[in-house]
Amino acid sequence: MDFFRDWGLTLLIFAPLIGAAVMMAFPKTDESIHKVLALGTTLVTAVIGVVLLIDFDYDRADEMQWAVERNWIDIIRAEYAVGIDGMSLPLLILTLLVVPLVIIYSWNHFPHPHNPKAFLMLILVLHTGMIGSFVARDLVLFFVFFEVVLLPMFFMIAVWGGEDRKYASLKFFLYTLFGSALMLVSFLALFFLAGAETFSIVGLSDAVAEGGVSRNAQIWIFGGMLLGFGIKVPMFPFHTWLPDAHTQAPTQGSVILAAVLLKLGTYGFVRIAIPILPEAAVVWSPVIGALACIGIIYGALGCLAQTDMKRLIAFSSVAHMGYVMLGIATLTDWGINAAIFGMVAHGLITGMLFFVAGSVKERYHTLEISRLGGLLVSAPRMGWILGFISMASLGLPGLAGFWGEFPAILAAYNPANGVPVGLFRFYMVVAALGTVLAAGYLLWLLQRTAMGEPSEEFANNPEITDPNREEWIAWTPLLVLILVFGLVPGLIFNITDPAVEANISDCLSTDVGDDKASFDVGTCERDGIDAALADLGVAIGDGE
Amino acid sequence: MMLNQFLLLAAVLFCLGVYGVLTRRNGVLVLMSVELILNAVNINLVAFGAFQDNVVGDVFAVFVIAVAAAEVGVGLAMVLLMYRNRKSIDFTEVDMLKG
Amino acid sequence: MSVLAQVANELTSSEVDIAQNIAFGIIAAAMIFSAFKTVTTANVVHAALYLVIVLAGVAAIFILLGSDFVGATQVLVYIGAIVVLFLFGIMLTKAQLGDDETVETERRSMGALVGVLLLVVMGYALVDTFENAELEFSDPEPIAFSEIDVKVSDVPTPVVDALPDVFGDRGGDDIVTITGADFATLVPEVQRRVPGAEVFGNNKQIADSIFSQYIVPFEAVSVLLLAALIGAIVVARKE
Amino acid sequence: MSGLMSFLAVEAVPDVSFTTDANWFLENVWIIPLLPVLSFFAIIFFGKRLPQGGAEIGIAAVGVAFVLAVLTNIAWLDHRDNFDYHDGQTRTHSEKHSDGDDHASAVIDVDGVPETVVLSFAEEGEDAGEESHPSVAVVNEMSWLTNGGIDFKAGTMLDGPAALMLFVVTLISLLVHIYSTDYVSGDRRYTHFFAFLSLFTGSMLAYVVSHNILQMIVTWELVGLCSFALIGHWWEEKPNSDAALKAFLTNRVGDIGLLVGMVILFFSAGGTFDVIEINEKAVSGEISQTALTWAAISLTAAVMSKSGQFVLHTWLPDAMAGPTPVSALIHAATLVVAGVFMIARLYPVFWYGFVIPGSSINGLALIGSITVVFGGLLAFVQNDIKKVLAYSTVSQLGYMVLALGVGAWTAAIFHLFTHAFFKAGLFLGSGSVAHSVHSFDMKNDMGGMRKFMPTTFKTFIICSIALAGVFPFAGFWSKDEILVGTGGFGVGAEKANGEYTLMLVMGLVGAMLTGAYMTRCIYLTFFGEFRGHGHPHESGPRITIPLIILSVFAFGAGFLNFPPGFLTGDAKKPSFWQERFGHFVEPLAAYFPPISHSVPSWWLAIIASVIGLIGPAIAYFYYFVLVDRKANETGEKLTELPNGPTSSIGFLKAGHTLLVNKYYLDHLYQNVIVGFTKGPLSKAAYWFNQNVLDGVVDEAGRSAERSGRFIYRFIDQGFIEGVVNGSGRASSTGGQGLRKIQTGKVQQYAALLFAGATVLAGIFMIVN
Repeated sequence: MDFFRDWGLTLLIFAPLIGAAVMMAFPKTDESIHKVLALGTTLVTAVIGVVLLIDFDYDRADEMQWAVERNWIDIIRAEYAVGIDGMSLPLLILTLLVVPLVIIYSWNHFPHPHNPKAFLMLILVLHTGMIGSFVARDLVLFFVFFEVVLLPMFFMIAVWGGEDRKYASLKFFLYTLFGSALMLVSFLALFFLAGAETFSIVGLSDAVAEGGVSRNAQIWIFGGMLLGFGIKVPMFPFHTWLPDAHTQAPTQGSVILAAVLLKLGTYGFVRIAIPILPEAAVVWSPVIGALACIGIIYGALGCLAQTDMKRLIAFSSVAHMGYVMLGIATLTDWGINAAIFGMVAHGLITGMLFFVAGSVKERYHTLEISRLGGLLVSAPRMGWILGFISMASLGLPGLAGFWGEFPAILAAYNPANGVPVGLFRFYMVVAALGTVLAAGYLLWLLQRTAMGEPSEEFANNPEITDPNREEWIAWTPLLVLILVFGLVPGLIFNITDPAVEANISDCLSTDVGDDKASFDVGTCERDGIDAALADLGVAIGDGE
Repeated sequence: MMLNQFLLLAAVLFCLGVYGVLTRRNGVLVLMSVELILNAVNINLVAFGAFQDNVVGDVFAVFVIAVAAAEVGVGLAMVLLMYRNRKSIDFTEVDMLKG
Repeated sequence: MSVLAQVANELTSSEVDIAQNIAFGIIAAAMIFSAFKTVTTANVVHAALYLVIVLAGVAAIFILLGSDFVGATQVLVYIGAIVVLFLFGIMLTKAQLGDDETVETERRSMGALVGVLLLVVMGYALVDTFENAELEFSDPEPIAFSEIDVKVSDVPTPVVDALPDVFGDRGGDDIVTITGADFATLVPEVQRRVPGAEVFGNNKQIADSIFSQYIVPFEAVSVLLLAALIGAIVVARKE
Repeated sequence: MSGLMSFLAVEAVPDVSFTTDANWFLENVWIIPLLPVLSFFAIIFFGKRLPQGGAEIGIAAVGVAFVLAVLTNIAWLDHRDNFDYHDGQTRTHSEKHSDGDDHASAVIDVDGVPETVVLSFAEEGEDAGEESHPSVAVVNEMSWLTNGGIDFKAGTMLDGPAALMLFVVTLISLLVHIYSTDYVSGDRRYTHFFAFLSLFTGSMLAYVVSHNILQMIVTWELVGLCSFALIGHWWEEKPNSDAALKAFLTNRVGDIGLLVGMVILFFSAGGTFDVIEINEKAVSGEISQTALTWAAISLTAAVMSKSGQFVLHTWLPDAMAGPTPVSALIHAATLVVAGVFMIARLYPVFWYGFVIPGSSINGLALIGSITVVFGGLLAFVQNDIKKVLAYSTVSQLGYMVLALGVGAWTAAIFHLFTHAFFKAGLFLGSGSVAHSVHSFDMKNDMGGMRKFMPTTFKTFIICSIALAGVFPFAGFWSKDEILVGTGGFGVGAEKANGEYTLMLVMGLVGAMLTGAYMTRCIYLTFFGEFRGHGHPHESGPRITIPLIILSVFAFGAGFLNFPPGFLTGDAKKPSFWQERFGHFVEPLAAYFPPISHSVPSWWLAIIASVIGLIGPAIAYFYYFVLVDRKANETGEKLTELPNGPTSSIGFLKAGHTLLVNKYYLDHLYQNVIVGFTKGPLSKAAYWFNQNVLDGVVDEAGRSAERSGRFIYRFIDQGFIEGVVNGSGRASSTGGQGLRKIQTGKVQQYAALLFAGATVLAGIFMIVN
């Protein structure tokens, strides 16, 4: 175990790169070697993930474990600092799970123009970037991995994508690059202004807490990060790259994009932006909350207008990430726990939805909703799976999606000190309204694709079959996890909660309010409720 | 001697090299300009090595020379190939990267 | 013993400095002129020949900076091999001998603009950053010394001053013996003025570095060279 | 204000509200919901391979659950009467209330000595020994999730209402399972049907034993999901999937209220989901009046959608698209009573939130009373036998909500209990008829069925009489108790919780309507000439036996709760065989508000019975006399008079049209709200997305590219004497969109690269 404690994360980060390098040595005609190599590499990372899960000390989930710190680029004080705590563990494990499944799914499903070697190598490079982003504890390191992710994804869309792939990939690339440029500027500004001579997150956080950065500067820096991370999330109104990228990307790309890449943005908020700049977070939170709520409603309306299944799912991501952002905007334990849960749940569910959409496309050669129909007749199991994940996606309790939504709504009722309460209660109602719209578009999708009789065009088409072996292998873990996390949400909440408390509540309570915002019972609490209700302009008689 | 005089010399060489790369049509001349750039880099390396009083700069300068040799070899091979295929080594006609 | 070190033996440091600066000025002027001609001349062969001057100048600069080994390598590899390759390239592509106005593109102004901009930015940055940085050459470490008999008249004054025991009471003898023990008592600056002391440049250190600390890059470069060799053959051969 | 005075007589309640130390059955009640849930998975995965297609698993699981539920109930009876409390743990409400005087229920110091006000209810109404044996919930919990550093539990909470619901749900579900083996035999998705039937049962069982509101939300939604799956069981036909969608979405609308209400409760109770804790804090006044009111209003919205209360009831009749056994299960024991059960569960919230005691009108009671009448009226214009029953359910649910709204908690739960049996009987009976004639259309495909299906006919009649509330059938007792509980016109002596005269009137009107539409339904189905095709015959034993069992309950269930003073004894003091139901079901703990029980009134019972018979009498006259005579005269198979009042009298005609169109509510929802959201609104949003947001992005890209090209040209033309030659022009005119920058010229790329690097470096220098 000691070996893993020292080397585990480093191994995890670089194993995919090594795998890619080995693959380079084989000619591209040996497809099976490449598949085995790529799968083997990701399985190795998955095994390390299992070891991590076993070795992880859940009682100390608030501390960095398997932590490593080495000098890296002395001249700019960047360190190679990695580690895992309760906040990043679920996301890391999600990554380690999804990528092997994507490769298994790809086994016989390589999109045009085929070329498994290049495709799998890109996935492996992507894997390194994603793992690195979740374990980095140094801003420069984080930034490097954050950017590493960009290029493979760009090529995946640009080479293996749909008809309009060039436009979509360029838009994706430029948009996110624009975001990361702002992010980098924010990081640099933070580095120079804080004067802490370090890029480590904790170090910067301390430096800011000690008053190293003026309040105005903090707000501006947070604004930069908001744009940078917000584009990645994507947050309304920076989401327009997403539907195009998703629609044009190959299935595997869509799955990884939805399951992991979008989380980099939200993860950035909870790991970097808020802990370092809590004061600015409080200032910005009404804005984030408003954008989140607009995103929820707007994404749902966008879904209702879609005629393409994949595009609909892409828009639903905007709505779902809205809940995550709303949770983050509350700056409370509940909200941020909900956000992390929401990230994992969205990863599993939307990843699954894209898988199914990809398989539907492969069978029907179209995703035009009006032409589909009767999936439950033609391929009953596939139809049931679609029904199951639609339910999960609309936030049905008992499935994973609910635990991302409800606690976020709950937290919005009572946000952190300093955040306008009345406004957030309004957000809460809007978000609750969003659940209805979510049910609307997902069930409508389900009705039009799965229910009814198949159209003449596709009736008795032998191509339309139930999931094959690879699909079952790739999907089963996701489906099982959606159910398990739905029934036992403690599996994630119990891990994230101590870390969230350590990272966010603590810095908020020291910087912003006198005491922890979320759960204090007592007179002030109740006065707060009454006052806020009164704020809403409704006076209620005593009934006497 | 001042460090800067070497660095400025290198900068001038570098910029001349860049100018050459950007303006020359003939493939061989472009490669020559690249050599100018590489040499500018080498001067910098060696000057900094002397400035820091160690041999790292020298070592890397040697590596750069080796790499430059490889680069010229491959580059000229490509120019030859291009010449054979198109009967011209005019870089402005090379626009296969066009999107 | 390098030429420069020998010159240096004779001169005081400020004298050396002036000499070096003069040398530098001449070399630099030649280099810049030649480089300019390389990138502007219309004659391809001339360009190659101007390039030779630049490369030689670079080698001279290396020597001026005390890196004899790199300088030697520069001459061997660049002037000896690469330029020849270029000439072959020129001939094989049947370039027009003599002036050829088509070698220049129409984007000269753009290139000039970029180049000048780059120069301004870099120049400003350099001047700003290294305004007062001076080069001080540490003395190369002497690596070996065996007992030697020298003529007193040949020995520079600092050595005589530093070894009063040897030179002080010699009884009019014209030849004295400097032992290894005597030599070891001297500070390095004086040591290298002792006639016959085997004072080298930094070649030994370079060798040490390459084969210990930088062994991996070294191996990588060797593989790269091999790859380039094979690659060049593959690319250039006729189908 | 005499009513208020009597209301103030609060009873002694123990300090402990729950215990974890009780009979094994009471502690391990989680097994009961678990069995059907496990059966769901077993059927899904293995059902198709079994000889009975999975039905046997479902029946076995629900059967065992039923046996356990019975044992649990027996254990509960024992617990209720014999649980031994530790000494010195009784505390009075007055003590608790002394610091929370923002409630209407605050103690008024009548004689200056508070203790005198603290008259024990037991002293007045129950055996003296009862005082120390109030109903105490049995709680069994385990850690579920941690959030904000607090460990939240999941678990079961068993008290009177929960135990009762376990019994009702398992019994009805078992009967429905057995019935379904015949009814849906040969169905294309037989196995799935049983799987979801099991899950449905399991979710509802889990719902009733939920220990916290979070669990309630989860199971509440699961119940909704199962109803979605079952209503849309035959999803090949679009109307069925439409109905399923409508049911789910309408419930989702109500769920906004559920979520908001629960969130308000969570925070106002100081960060707890625990039902008992929330209730206790509501009772003790720790939760402010404002918060309670908002929570109650929000939760009422949820109840309105789930329990089909007026304006959000429209999904319920459409839900008849599902198979009949499902309708029976939904309407009798599961989905729709979930809302009623929630009010009962969180009663203190509503009690104080709506200020029920001592008032004469409140939101809950008003919604209930409107639903009673409006739902009943709609039943008159339905031709589909199941829709008649569906609107009947709407109307009966209105009674329950009304009862809860006026403070007659026990009456509401009792009505829920009796209604479960006769409504299940009616639905299954209608299914039996439809199974035989292959249609639900009373007017075109039924008539004279009594000759073909005697058993179904008899059980249907019994259940109808019970529904109409005729003495001594089950419906009579529960309906009467509700009417008394309203305290309208001062009935119920001074023990009513308020004076809800309007509710009483509406309740009476509802009783009249109930009898009338059931008479119409029976005539159209069972009397007259057979108007359908084929040869109908009586259903098999797997259908008739459940019907017989249910009709027995429909007849006898009311005897469980004889009003005090019935036949013998004092009306204020129930004897050992009176009001048993209330005794065992009603919690008497700190988490329950101090409700009082109206004193039964003979006069009201008689008047209600008479009114309740007027309706059927008119209907009888119309159908059995007028229509029958006309039919005999003309020799046609008539179902209505050709020139009946609804087609000849103007305002009746208008009313008829209004009813046929279901008050135009569906138009409002479907065409206006849904249509607008799905059509113009979403299209507008998408247009905004594509043209404005995306337009901005694209425009930014394009203008960047344009300005780049402009500068490029400017430099080109400004610095070179000469003209931009061909390649230059090609680079400036090639391609579309952002691709145009890519000219493919290596050197141009290099120039851009260097220029970019230079600019960046320059910026960096200036910044630095």
